[in-house]
Amino acid sequence: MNPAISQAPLQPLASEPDYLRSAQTLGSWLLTTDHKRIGILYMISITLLFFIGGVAAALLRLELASPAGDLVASATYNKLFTIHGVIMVWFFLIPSVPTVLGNFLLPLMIGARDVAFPRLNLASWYIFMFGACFTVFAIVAGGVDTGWTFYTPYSSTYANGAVIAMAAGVFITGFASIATGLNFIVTIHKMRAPGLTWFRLPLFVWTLYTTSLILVLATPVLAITLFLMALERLFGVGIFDPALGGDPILFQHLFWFYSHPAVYIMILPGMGVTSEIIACFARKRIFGYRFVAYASIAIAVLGFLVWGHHMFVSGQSVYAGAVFSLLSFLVAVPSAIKVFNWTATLYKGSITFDTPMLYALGFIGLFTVGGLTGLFVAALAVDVHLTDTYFVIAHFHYVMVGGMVMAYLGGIHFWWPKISGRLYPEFPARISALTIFAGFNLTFFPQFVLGMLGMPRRYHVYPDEFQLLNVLSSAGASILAVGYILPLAYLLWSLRYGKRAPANPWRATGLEWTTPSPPPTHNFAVTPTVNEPPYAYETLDEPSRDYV
Amino acid sequence: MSEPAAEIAHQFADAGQQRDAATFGMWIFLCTEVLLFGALFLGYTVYRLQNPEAFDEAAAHTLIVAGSINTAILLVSSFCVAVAVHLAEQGDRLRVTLLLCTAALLGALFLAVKAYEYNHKIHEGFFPGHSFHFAGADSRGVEMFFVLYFTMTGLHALHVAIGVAVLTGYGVAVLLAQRPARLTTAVDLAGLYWHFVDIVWVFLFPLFYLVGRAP
Amino acid sequence: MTSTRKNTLALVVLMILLGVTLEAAYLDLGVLHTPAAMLIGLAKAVLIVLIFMRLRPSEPLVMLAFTAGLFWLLIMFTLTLGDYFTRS
Amino acid sequence: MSFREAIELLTSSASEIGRSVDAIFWALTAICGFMVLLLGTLILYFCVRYRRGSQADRTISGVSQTPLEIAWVAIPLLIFLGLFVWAGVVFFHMARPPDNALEIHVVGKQWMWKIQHPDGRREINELHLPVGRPVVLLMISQDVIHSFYVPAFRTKQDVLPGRYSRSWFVPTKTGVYHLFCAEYCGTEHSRMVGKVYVLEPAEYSGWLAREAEPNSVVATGERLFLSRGCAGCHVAGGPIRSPLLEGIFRKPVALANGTTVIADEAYLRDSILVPNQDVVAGYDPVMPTFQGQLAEEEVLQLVAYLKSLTIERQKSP
Ligand code: HEA
Ligand code: HEA
Ligand code: HEC
Ligand code: CUA
Ligand SMILES: [Cu+2]
Repeated sequence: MNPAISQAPLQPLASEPDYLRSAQTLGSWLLTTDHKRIGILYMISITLLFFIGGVAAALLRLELASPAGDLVASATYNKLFTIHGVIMVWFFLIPSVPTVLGNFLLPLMIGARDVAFPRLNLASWYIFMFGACFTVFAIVAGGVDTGWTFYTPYSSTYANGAVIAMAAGVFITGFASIATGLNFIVTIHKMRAPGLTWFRLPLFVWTLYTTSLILVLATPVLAITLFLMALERLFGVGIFDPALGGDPILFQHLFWFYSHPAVYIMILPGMGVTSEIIACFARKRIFGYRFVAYASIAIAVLGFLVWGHHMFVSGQSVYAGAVFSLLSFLVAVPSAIKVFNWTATLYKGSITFDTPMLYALGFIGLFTVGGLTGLFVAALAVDVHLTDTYFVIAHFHYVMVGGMVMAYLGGIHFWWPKISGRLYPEFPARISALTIFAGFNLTFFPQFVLGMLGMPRRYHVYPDEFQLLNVLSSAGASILAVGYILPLAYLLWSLRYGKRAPANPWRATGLEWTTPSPPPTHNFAVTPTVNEPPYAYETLDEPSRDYV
Repeated sequence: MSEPAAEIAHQFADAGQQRDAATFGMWIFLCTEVLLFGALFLGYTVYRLQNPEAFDEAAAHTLIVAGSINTAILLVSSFCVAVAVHLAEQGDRLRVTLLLCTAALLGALFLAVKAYEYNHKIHEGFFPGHSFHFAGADSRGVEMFFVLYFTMTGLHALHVAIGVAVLTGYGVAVLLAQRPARLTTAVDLAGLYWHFVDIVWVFLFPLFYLVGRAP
Repeated sequence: MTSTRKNTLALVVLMILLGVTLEAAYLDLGVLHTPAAMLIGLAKAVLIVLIFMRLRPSEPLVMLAFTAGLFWLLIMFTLTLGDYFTRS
Repeated sequence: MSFREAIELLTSSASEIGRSVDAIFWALTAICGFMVLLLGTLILYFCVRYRRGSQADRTISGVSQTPLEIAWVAIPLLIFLGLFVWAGVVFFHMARPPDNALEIHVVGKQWMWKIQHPDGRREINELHLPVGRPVVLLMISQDVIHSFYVPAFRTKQDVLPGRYSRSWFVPTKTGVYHLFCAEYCGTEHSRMVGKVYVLEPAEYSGWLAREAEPNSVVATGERLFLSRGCAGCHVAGGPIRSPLLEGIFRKPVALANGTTVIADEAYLRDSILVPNQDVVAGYDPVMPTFQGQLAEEEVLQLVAYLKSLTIERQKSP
């Protein structure tokens, strides 16, 4: 390998063993404060949870293959989409990139030996698992049928099942989110290596920073809202209770004050991953680096001003609706900036199509479609027709599954050599990336049409004329399932049989690549100093320095 | 473990960075607490705007003497902690312990007064739910007031209870620690938390006790 | 001024403010009642933050965390109450 | 469903407002479709032309960044603002029912729609309407939140407990359409569906006459007003001094707390169910609450009756 290919010189091969081998006991994993091991703990947990959410999705799609509601009972169907939504949002997608890749990479990327509060970091994983246990308990103890939105008065008075346990699970997990966000903010402010100024940070770090802002500022509101809902259910009275003049719309305000910003928790880190991958595989500095960085901040801040767009027909004031609609259009602008800048980065690049790049390109395409359909539902009069239909389902699966899950998988592949010290097999990886892309579109594109035709969401039985499109969607889902199981299989395989990875297999810039693969426990033997802008691919690839 | 270096965790370069990081982290945590309580204050605002008379009427039934005493208790307790933090920086461990424990004791007193108040309210039938009864005109709005009263002061009391435990813990730890200097930052952070709890009460007090007192 | 004296002074002022707000509660201020009470509460909070909590404007990061909390609270209040005030 | 029927469904609505909504929808589709094509083409083109090893010229010359960035902030922004205004105008139109609309009462409950026409005729999970006439639905829920959704009309409105909401439209095509509950409301949410029949005006009258109710909504309200004892107080010179209710609808009412409110449906409803929340200036808060004693349909009937009271009626008998 070329020793001179990165901003900082390669770290000396430390006498210290790498983080995977430094200690092997179970205790050394369960009590670790090493950010890399905590990242791995999170990775294992959320993968398991993803498959729980995925099985629920598979059952949903199986049921919807026929209009009659013959596979499961209505009550079961309702529990399935609640489980699916709750698990996928809070126990998979929100933690996905931040807690796995973020935990693993953030200190490495900024030249730090760990995050600012390693014990808090471990605590956050335990809190997360504790919350997950509550949620799984709620599922086993009869499930919950409120939908992931927990709207009152249904959830507080009428719903079936272990609503309080489920809410407690989400509530508890919220504190894991807060801990992670707090840790990242302090780490990014206080622990950057000498010379690593804000505008030398990789864009992934920028997105982790803005994501953390949202985690810290929004999550407490979700916590208190669910707490109030649970109290109301427990005592039979509460602040949302219409019998006392309580307003169910106040619940919606508070819920979406969190949950809209939360959807940006579920996209910003994916945007960061995409920026890293695009730059590396186009061998170019990200076009308009500063604009892309500022766009992340704009999304995080503006994202707090638009929550009412989920409530256009809820009985909210029409004037408030208009303000929220306007702001929703405004928050789309920074996303547009990002998409255009990624595209411009490709211009005059030197592009290769390794698996991470396939995922990144997939991300751009699918996020764009998802984002643009966000405009349909942000437009007041159009949302009146489309809200609570499959159009919305398709919109958010495009951004969340087509966007964030793609980015997560892209990131996992990109940094797999660093994480595991092994190379994954390229051919099956490309096949599965393409499978996921194809399966995804087949699953969710028909849902746009269904929505336009007026098929409401959360429907267990539906009129016959919607069947054709639903069958297509279900067929797509089975392809998608295969696409998701493949990476699980070959990544596990590579742990044992994969080729050993060099320190920097992609010849990428960034401090994480100056450490050996896998990195030693304390990351850097000598604290690196940075004196270059990020993504210095052009200088890196200059022929004079390219003596491979 | 060499002497001064032992105070610094491996991920930090120096003690200053470590302390700044901890303080910054604590303020971020307080910021989350602002939003946690903020949502409740928002609820209060919305319902008070909808039921102004009922809230006036209901608030006249809270125990203003108890509320005022409790305000004074928390303020004094906050003062003790502020002085303790200052003395901790100078290494006066005996007095730090004394002040922290006094503050904790005052916190416990606050909780005792609160418990008395709750008991009183429950006996008067103000606890929302089946047992609630209120003879006056708009009992619906009054009940909503007491839903907010119990939730908000209850959540606050929970914070006080946690604070009492933390202050007691550090009070004892400072006295017993091998190197009390290690605890300076921790005491500082505990202090920040305690002052925050005080501030929340400073706003709860007028909203629940002082409303509707004027003739 | 030594720190302990500053703290003592703050406590005295806080107690006076407590007295003032109690007194004001029984005055006939009409609609100004709650604003007055909240203003006094704000004064108390500012004292606690500046003196007990030693928030110094010279520490930009701490100021950032502090103002962010308040600013986001403001967002929550403005947009939600905006809905309530404009419902027909 | 055949392909042609599908296209038909996609492109044609059965209400006046539906046409405007569809216009925005297809404009959005065109704009967004164009953007997807543009970006897709660019990305594909760059990927092919600048693949590693291709001979393409890679010297960067004169691409200045800032004007580009400004352009791709400004252009989308302008398009977005245009879309916002367009959709907003239509939305505000949806929010303002005309005065001459046919008022139909809808009560949602787990899991059915109970509907009553002004002349008293009731139906469940079906809604018969005359074509070409504005219709306004005055809706309330007995339990959780529901949502009244007629895809063909492109209208949807949540139906809340404890609060009236309104939805209006002008059916433009006769036919049978889906009625869905669009807000998740529990186990049988997906079976809280029905049919909307849009009939020629004559057919509609015929349908109304077929099972004529003895009493119109207003007449039922009047009977309730008498039988529930309202009339005992709300008469000139009654035993308890109470405000006269003739001509009250949409008039400002001065309240005891010094504020003034407009007596809309919500106010009338609250006056019956929580009379002590807004006490009329100059009266004692002695009106008993009727919470729990009147079904939502009955409250609606009473409200309709109160709305029908004009000053003239007060004088005539
Ligand atoms: C990752 C998650 C994510 C992301 C990123 C977004 C992004 C956006 N969302 Fe989405 N949304 C959800 C997740 C997400 N959403 C979820 C989960 C729900 C449903 C929750 C539920 O009810 O269960 C939802 C629902 C939802 C609604 C409510 C729908 C309803 O229930 O009626 C609305 C309404 O405004 C909306 C709008 C938007 C907008 C405007 C954006 C914007 O940020 C998008 C911006 C991006 C682009 C616009 C694309 C790139 C831009 C260009 C290429 C520019 C060029 C274009 C032109 C010039 C036209 N979303
Ligand atoms: C946050 C992330 C996220 C992710 C990743 C997904 C992933 C998927 N979702 Fe999800 N979805 C939501 C978030 C998400 N969803 C939310 C928030 C809701 C709203 C809930 C609510 O209304 O409250 C929702 C609702 C929702 C609905 C609407 C239900 C309804 O309204 O009635 C549907 C229907 O098709 C659906 C489908 C799918 C599918 C097919 C996938 C696929 O991508 C999943 C693919 C994965 C697998 C299939 C698992 C792997 C394979 C196996 C375990 C093997 C077995 C599988 C087979 C044999 C097929 N989702
Ligand atoms: C015991 C006497 C009494 C009975 C019975 C009674 N009311 Fe009233 N009503 C009053 C009084 C007194 C007021 C004015 C004080 C107030 O607003 O509470 C009032 C106010 C009202 C108002 C608001 C009037 C305004 O000018 O704003 C309405 C509407 C109303 N009543 C309707 C009804 C209806 C409908 C019923 C029967 C279901 C009913 N009332 C039964 C005494 C009564
Ligand atoms: Cu009623 Cu869904
Ligand atoms: Cu949103």
